[in-house]
Amino acid sequence: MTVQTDWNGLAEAEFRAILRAFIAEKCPANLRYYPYRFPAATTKVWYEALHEAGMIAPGWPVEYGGMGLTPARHLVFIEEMEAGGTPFLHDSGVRNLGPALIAWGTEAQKQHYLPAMHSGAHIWCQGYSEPSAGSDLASLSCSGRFEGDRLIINGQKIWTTSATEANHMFALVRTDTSGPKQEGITFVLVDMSLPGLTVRPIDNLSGHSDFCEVFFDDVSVGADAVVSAPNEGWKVARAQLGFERIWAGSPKRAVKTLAQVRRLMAARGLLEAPGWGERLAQATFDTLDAQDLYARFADLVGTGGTLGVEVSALKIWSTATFQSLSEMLIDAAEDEGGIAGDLDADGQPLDVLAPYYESRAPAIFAGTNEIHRNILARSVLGLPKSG
Amino acid sequence: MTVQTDWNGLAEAEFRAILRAFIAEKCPANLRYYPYRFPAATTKVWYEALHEAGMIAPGWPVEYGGMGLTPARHLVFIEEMEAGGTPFLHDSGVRNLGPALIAWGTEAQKQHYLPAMHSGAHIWCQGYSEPSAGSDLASLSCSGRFEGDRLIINGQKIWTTSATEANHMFALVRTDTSGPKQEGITFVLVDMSLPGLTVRPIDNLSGHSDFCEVFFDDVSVGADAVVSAPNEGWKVARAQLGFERIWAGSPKRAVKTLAQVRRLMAARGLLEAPGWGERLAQATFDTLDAQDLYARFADLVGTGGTLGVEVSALKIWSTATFQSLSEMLIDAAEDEGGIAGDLDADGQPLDVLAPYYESRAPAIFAGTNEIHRNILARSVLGLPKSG
Amino acid sequence: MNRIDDDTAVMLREAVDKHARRNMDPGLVRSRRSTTPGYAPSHLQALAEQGWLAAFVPEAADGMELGVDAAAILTEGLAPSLLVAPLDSFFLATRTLVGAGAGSDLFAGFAEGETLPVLAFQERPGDVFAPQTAQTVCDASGRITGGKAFVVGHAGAGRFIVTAKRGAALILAMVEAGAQGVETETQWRADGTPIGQVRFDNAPSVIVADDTATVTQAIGLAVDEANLVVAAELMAHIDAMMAMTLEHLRTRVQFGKPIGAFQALQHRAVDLYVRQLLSRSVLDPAVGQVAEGMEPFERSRLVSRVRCRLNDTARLVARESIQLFGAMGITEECDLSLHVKRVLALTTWLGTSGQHRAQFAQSLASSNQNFSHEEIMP
Amino acid sequence: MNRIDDDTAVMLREAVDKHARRNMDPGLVRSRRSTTPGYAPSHLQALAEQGWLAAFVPEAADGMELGVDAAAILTEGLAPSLLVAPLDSFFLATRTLVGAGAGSDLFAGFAEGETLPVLAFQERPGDVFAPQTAQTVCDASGRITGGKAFVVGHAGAGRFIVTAKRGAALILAMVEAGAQGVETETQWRADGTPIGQVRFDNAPSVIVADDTATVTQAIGLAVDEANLVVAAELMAHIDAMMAMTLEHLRTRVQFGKPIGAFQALQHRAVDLYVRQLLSRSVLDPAVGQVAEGMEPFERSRLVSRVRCRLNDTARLVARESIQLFGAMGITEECDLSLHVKRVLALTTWLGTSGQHRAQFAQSLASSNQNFSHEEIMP
Repeated sequence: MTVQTDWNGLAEAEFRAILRAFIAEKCPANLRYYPYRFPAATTKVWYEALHEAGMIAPGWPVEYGGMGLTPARHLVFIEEMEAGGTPFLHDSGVRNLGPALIAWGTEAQKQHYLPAMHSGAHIWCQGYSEPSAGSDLASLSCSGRFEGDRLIINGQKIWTTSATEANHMFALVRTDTSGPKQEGITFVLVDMSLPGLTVRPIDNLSGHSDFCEVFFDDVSVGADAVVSAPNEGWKVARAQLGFERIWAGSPKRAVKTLAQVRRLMAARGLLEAPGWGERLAQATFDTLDAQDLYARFADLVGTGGTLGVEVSALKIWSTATFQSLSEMLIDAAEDEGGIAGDLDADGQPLDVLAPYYESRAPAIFAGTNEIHRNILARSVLGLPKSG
Repeated sequence: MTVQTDWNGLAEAEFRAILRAFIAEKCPANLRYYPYRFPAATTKVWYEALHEAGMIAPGWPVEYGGMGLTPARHLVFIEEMEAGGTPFLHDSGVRNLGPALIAWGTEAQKQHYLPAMHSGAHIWCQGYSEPSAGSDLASLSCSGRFEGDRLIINGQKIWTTSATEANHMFALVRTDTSGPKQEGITFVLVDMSLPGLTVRPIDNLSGHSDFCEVFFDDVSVGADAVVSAPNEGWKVARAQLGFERIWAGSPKRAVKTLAQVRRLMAARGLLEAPGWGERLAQATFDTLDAQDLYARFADLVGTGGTLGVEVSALKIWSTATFQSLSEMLIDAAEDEGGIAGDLDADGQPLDVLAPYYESRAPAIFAGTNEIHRNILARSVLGLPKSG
Repeated sequence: MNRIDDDTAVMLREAVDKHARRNMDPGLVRSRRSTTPGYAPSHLQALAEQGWLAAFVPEAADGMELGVDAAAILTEGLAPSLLVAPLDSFFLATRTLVGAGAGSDLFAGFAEGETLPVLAFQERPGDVFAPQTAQTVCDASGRITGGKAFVVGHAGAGRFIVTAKRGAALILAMVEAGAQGVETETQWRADGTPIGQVRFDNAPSVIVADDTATVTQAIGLAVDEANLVVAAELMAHIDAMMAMTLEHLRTRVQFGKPIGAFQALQHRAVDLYVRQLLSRSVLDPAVGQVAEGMEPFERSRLVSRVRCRLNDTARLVARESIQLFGAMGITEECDLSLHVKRVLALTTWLGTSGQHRAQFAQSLASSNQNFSHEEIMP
Repeated sequence: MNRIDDDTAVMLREAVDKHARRNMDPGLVRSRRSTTPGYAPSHLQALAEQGWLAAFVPEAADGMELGVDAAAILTEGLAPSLLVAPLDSFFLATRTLVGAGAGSDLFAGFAEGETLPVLAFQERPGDVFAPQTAQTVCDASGRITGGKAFVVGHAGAGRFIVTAKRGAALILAMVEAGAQGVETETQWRADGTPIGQVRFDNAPSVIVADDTATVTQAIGLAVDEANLVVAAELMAHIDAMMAMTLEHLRTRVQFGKPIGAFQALQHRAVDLYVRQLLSRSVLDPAVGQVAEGMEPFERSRLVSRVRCRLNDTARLVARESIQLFGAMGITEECDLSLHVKRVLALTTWLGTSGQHRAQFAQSLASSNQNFSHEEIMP
């Protein structure tokens, strides 16, 4: 690791310039500008470059090897990574678990886990949802039973993103059924190589296996794998969301799909075809407006404001825009819109169905858009509780 | 009155031909093809022509001066009246009250009221809604108190269409508060010239006064003005809806507005303007499809099928189409879209804002579209009761 | 063409529903993805045995010479089990031949499922509305050279029915799929069924019709009818997705109650239902009218209206069903995916909504004379 | 033009809010419908006394020479009380004069509200985007003959700022409203405010600018800025309608509970809120950017995007608010109607969404060269 830089102390322009130069030098061109997540092995070179430069954990405090960025600086970091088209990583550990561990973990947990997720040795997945606990997460039933200094886990998780790539899981398990459902939930760290743990990939519409079912059959972990205290897991999971929520509303994928639409329309001579110009104009408005909305929340964070539940509006708009652009791409392909795989768009390959498939999950995961509407109705609009 | 014709016995083509000839002869050209309701005095000449020809009450049995049409024939009658652009009449008595009286009224009530509504001497309005009982009609509170052979009415009705034109009202009043809210409601006939009854017109968005508030201050009617029995009014009101529901979903007004849109677009050279052609095509689809949907229900009635609650779908679609066409008309007027009164469209006057105003009430009256969605969700889609 | 009466329609509907239910096998549908010819050979045999191929062969060739009304019933019945192919290709080609007045000898082997006829008439995106040909020519000795695209059914084709230019004339020719100089290339549609390009290099042919008017008229009618058959298939997928989604809403419990008890989801389901009912109300009479016979200009306008409504409803229901299903809706193993992918494949075949709408818009602009109050269709 | 700093903005916002609240009078608004000049004369006086007219007059004429950022704040503050007119007309005209480099003497009486300047530049529908003139000419002696349309503020105008052709040049001239040869005709907008046509018959004028480039640039900037001011007013009406509708949802009881407890209505209200927040997020930075100064091509594109979003949100919120209010929503006496009608009037002034979208589409088509992954705005 190089000498620690005072990233927040740099002028913003200089900070951006450093990031751009770094991306240009270290991020392989063949990994850039893809809307999909590659396997961990493919992106390992970039993950390790970030790790070695001390840039894999922009939001962590410096003492744990993070960049210690202020929220505003963190957003600049994200902007530059997105502008440079750097690939999605299997960095759920760094992004989601790390801050929770730093806040709630024991010193021993921090010592053991943080360096390994920083280096990429540990790849983490998140075990929250269950077959009967989707939108209603708090009703989860995957059970944890304490026996001496062991916690024995039985049950099932589902929709676990990248479980086949991960070797560790942070999970919520039910350790007490006697009280209200938000209580009695424990946040636990699981080594996925333990006996009794089975992963079954689930094919999604595009034929990929982004998410999995994970089965626990008497999986035994030490009680020292519990974060915070037993039955206190709901608190940890909620706090973990915090800053990350703005991610779910990033217009990044809408922006990429709009670029594909424009490219295809140009290739097919549709830019001046009747009706298409206005449709492209509206799609461009919807996307640029999403960026303005994103910037509004980013500014809010940047100026030290708190990111309230209003950010759900961003998630709803960005995911809906991504979806409608994905259908516009199919429409712009006209007779070829129903054909799978890469089409030719003026010499460049273009898979017009992929964004349709890819744009479904964002409106469902991280809270369905319907759940986010409930939140906005109650918490922002002050409407009465519905029956 | 002329010799009674066996209208159902005529061949359909002949029936249509008779109606067309009659309209051509008797319905003044200056009353035809208007989407708005004229004052009763204005349309009196046409009302009386229908009365004299025995054609004012197409659905009534022949013995009461009706045409005794089968449901299928009745729809043909409506089709021809609409195609001929005959004006909306103040015929709520004939359309809504008449069938209820024939079913539930005493012989004395029939003798007294039916001829007067047939001739147009009695003009009826419907007193159902109240300030606190709109969508939730059964919660109405306008009270009726029996005192000997009198019924004393106190309270208020609202959204009473054409109350300023009417001289009689059929109303629902609360005569018992002890049981479930659908019980304890009485259906009563009120002479509006009685002391204690006051009408206050309510201006609507277009500056017209289509509907009113009606106040009752110790208005005393005879107990013989009750239809069916005291506290049995809900049954009478519900049954009264029956066949008339298809009216609310008539695409007639959407069709007229589409014609205005086309006329304006042609006058403004928009038929081949970028984006406009496709928009007109879609608007035409939406309207023609509404006609197909209407025809489906009409056929259902015509072939002896029962008109189920599915007809709510027709109401939702037709009213939504009317509304979106009304905004398209404003848009097609471009810089002139915000100007009130008649514009010039290739030499013909056109009020581009009127349909916007006129298209609001149909989505709200006769059950808001939201109430119709509730009905469809429960009764047609079989979804569970919402909390 | 012969219309079917109401009793026959009821019987046919029952027969095809029964057949489709008995042969429903989602696992088989999935396993056949990205394989040719896109259906089980035994399925073509079954269609023949049921008499559903002979149904469209001319009476002179011992068939029943039925048309779009029968085809719509068969398609709608087969679609819930994903068993339409290759009946759609067969119908399009056979109707073209019938319309072009092809001799009865040209239908040999059709009714028995021995020879699958496949129409190859498109050459580039968007030309479905103009049955012309720019790239394919026929020489004096009847040899065809050129290429066709968007050919559905190509992989199982016994004979290609091909449009070509001979001098200034648009002709229709029949080329054996196995003849010298015929090559095909396969792409996969969203549902894993094949769609092909066909190239002809001096391929021998039999001329079916040699005057432009006949060919244009025959293809125009057959494509319009096939569009209604696609619409009928879309109707079946709409119905299937709606049934699955409503069942999910009734049974999936979250927050202690079926999610179908949440009013916001109820109203969204109702808005889908309104479109479903609208689609049905548009489709059925259109099939009847076209089966009765219509003037070509009005027929094409009607067909475009139907295709737009069915395309748009199918895509809307697909999109909303996925969302209402939640995470399960984006899995391959949920049978909803079978219908969603079929919808993605179908809504771009024989004209997208955008193309049909543009066609209709042109007709509105060109036929705009004067407007009366009564008039909405010029 | 001078930008205002954050502290000034806060103070200005507070002052105008206070003024608007104090002068709110829906009854007066209704009673003034279909009367000229469309606002109370005392209101113009009040605007002058507050210094909100002098704000836009050049420093050389003892004003503050503020621009669109200040105008947006004032407009948004006055709009909830329906008190914007005639500040909108005043701003459009004054900014045109400033942009054209008009001498300070031409601003006499403006700051005091004694003379209301009104820009008259449109001649036919749709020409808001092309500050040309086809019908209005200026002769060698400065006399103007021709006609203008869609002139907002005409009925109270002291001076018309008029575009005209002199030879091949587009010039800007100032004509006294009371001068010989000036006639106006009034129509009423949806909200009962006047909009006018102005005809000039050999009317004497003072030439403000006489070269095409200066006039085009000045009008282009002033119209873009005025479009943002209209957008700011629309934002205020969106906020007002949302507040009223949410209050109605919270308090109107049916079926034993506030109707806002019905989830289907909640989700519809949320969808309105999303658009409301989106509109705000688009408007505010755009005002800042334009106030900073932008290259005209990009500025016009940005303005079109803002207008489309604000227009469309305002119309959506109007439509949905009426429906959510139920029968009360279609009454004139419900104050919602004041905002709905103002929205109907505003959304067609200085460009409809359709016109702005078409403008933007043209710019997309014309600037389409090559695309990279990063790029979305060519």
